[in-house]
Amino acid sequence: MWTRLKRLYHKMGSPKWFYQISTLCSKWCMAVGSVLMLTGVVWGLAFAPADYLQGNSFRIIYVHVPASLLSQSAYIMMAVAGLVGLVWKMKMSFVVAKVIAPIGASLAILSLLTGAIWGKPTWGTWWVWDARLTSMLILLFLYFGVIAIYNAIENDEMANKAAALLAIVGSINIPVIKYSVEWWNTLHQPATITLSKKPTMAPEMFIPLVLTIFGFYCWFAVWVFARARNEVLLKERRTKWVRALVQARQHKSQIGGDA
Amino acid sequence: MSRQNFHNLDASPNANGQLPMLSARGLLCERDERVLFCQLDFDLFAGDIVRIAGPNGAGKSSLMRILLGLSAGFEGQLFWHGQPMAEQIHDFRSQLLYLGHQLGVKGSLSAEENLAWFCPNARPDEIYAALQKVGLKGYEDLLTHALSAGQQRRVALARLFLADKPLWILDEPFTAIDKEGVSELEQVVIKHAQGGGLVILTTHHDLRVPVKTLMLGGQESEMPLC
Amino acid sequence: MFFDDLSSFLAMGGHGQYVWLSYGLAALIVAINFIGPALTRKKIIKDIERQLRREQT
Amino acid sequence: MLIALLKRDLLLAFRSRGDLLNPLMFFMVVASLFPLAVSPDPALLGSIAAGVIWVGALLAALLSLDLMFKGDYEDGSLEQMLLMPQPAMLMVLVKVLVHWLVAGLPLAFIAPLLGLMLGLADGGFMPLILSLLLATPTLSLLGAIGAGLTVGLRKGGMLMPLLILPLYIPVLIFAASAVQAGVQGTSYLGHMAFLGAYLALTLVVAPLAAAAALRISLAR
Repeated sequence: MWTRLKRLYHKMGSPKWFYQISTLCSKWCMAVGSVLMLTGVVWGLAFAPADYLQGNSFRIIYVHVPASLLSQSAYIMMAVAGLVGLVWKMKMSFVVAKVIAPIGASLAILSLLTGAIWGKPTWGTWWVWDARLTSMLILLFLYFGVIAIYNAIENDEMANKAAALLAIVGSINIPVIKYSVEWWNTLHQPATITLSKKPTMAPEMFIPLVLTIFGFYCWFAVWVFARARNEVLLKERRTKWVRALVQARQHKSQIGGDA
Repeated sequence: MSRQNFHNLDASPNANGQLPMLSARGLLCERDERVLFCQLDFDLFAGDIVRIAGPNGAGKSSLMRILLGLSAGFEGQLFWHGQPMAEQIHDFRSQLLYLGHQLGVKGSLSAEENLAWFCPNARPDEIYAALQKVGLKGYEDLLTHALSAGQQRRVALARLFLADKPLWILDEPFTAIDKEGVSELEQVVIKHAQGGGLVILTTHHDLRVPVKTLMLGGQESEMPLC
Repeated sequence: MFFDDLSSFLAMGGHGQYVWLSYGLAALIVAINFIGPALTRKKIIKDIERQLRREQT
Repeated sequence: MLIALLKRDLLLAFRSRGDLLNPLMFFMVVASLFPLAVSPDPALLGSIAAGVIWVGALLAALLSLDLMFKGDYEDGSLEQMLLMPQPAMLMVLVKVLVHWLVAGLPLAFIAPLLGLMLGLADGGFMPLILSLLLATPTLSLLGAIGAGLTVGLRKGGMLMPLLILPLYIPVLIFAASAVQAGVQGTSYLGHMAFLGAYLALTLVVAPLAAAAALRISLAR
């Protein structure tokens, strides 16, 4: 049992194995995610009933909520990947942490933008210092910090470790930040105009949301795999297997050109 | 994979029947995707004076930082008194005196104050005696940025007389020291080794001291006794 | 289908601009995340190919 | 050993008294920019005084963080400290203590003066001083992580606010609203309890993280 685990661990640390397995995984994630997204979005946009308070603008929920959820859990994933890298010295783990940062930041931006757009018809203004928007903004700042540290440190190994440490410290702080922002918001909000949904969403509104959330997660995996594979190729560009891979591609494309 | 598997050290004792103080097995160091050295094995015994030599860029300071435990980018194992270094790190550090390329001497403190924090257990009269030995008598109360480069280095060198640590790791200790000072320092190093200490150093000076050389930068590393 | 016809679907009961703007932005960011790595990958492979050719000659 | 380090750092701080005044002067200048930028109207100033003073304190503390490890890094003493048998986190704690004594604590003493200048209501002074006393150590502790991560970097000064300011937000929220609560005459005990709890959390996490950060920064 222990030796098998150990072998799996070594395999997971091997870039070649990661490259091969991630190619396969990402195909599956792409297929499943696309089906989920397509059904979820079409259902949410065209078939779900309008909200009795917000009308049709509530349909933004099907992109806003998945983006928010995902960008938050992506930060935790980044911190966990960094922790694994720091403690068990697993190089692939650092690669995963590194590629999550820009994706998570892009999702946080999407969440902020869609939140602002949703706010316009709901609150009558583009931006309010609502607890959720504010803590998402701070999360975006946390992502900026991690990205900045990758950019600032030239030595790869040092940058990976420093960013992992920062991500871990940040993720410890996330609950504190969230709590304080929520508390601050309830203190300062003069009139409570929150986006409180009805306690129970109608299933025909709720199911497409679940579909898009899972769809986003699948696509997120595809993005992580794609970027991580790029990192692997770049890092291993002098090894035999990468060269063989590139040559095989070259060969295939030449044959394809002849035919 | 840079995961360390801890083996037990299989080293043979030297002629005096001692076990090695500091050993390395299969050290590999990479910098910017260039292998500086690999499969580096050595056993260093109490009483040795070891000079790490090699051309520029051969990894002399990298090796030193690895030995000190300040560098993480290496593979292989280090052993302190036959035990894996990771388990002995406290013992190793409490027996280590390191003089770096940068001295750690604060310009806005006097020579005496600088030494007082390096060696907190030393009494003031011991500090004065050590400063006298490195030829800084009368400079004890002067702020060190008023001293010359050589004198500042002597302040750092005074630590050799104060702390009773068996392992000395000295990075270019003779820089900016005059001829007389160099030969005095050589005597100090010899005396320390004879007293059962281990000295590891890098230098561009030709030492008039019996040293072992740890050659880096060749295809294989060799350790002839000069 | 919740909507009666295409025009009411596009209008979204007056909230069309907000909904479609949100979905447009989402599509944009999704597209960036898909296309960005693909372009990088192409560039990396081209670089490796060039390196290989340089070594062959 | 740690006491020797503490003595040395305090002596060093005392020898460069000029540097000590910089954060304080910065604090005063920033706070006096607000009446010029917003309005000299005492009622308006009084209502934003708590926030202005706390933002100023945050920035002043941030400004001085860069120096926490920089000097020791440049002359090699930091290497020596990491090679000592004592755990590096204790060394970090000493450094944080010194930073707080020379850069955080003075802010608490000068803040009432700024409160007067900005027309802070009488009830706000006590919570202002208390919150500064209780929360500036947190600023130094969290800052040590950022200072440790950026110590070897040339562009470190610009990077640090980006890394550390988001972590300062809970402090800012609770400290500023404690002052606000004092102005309104309500109890600010809960705010202080939160600040104390956050201090306890950072006291556990930050020295560990900062020591790890220093090891990363020095492993070139």
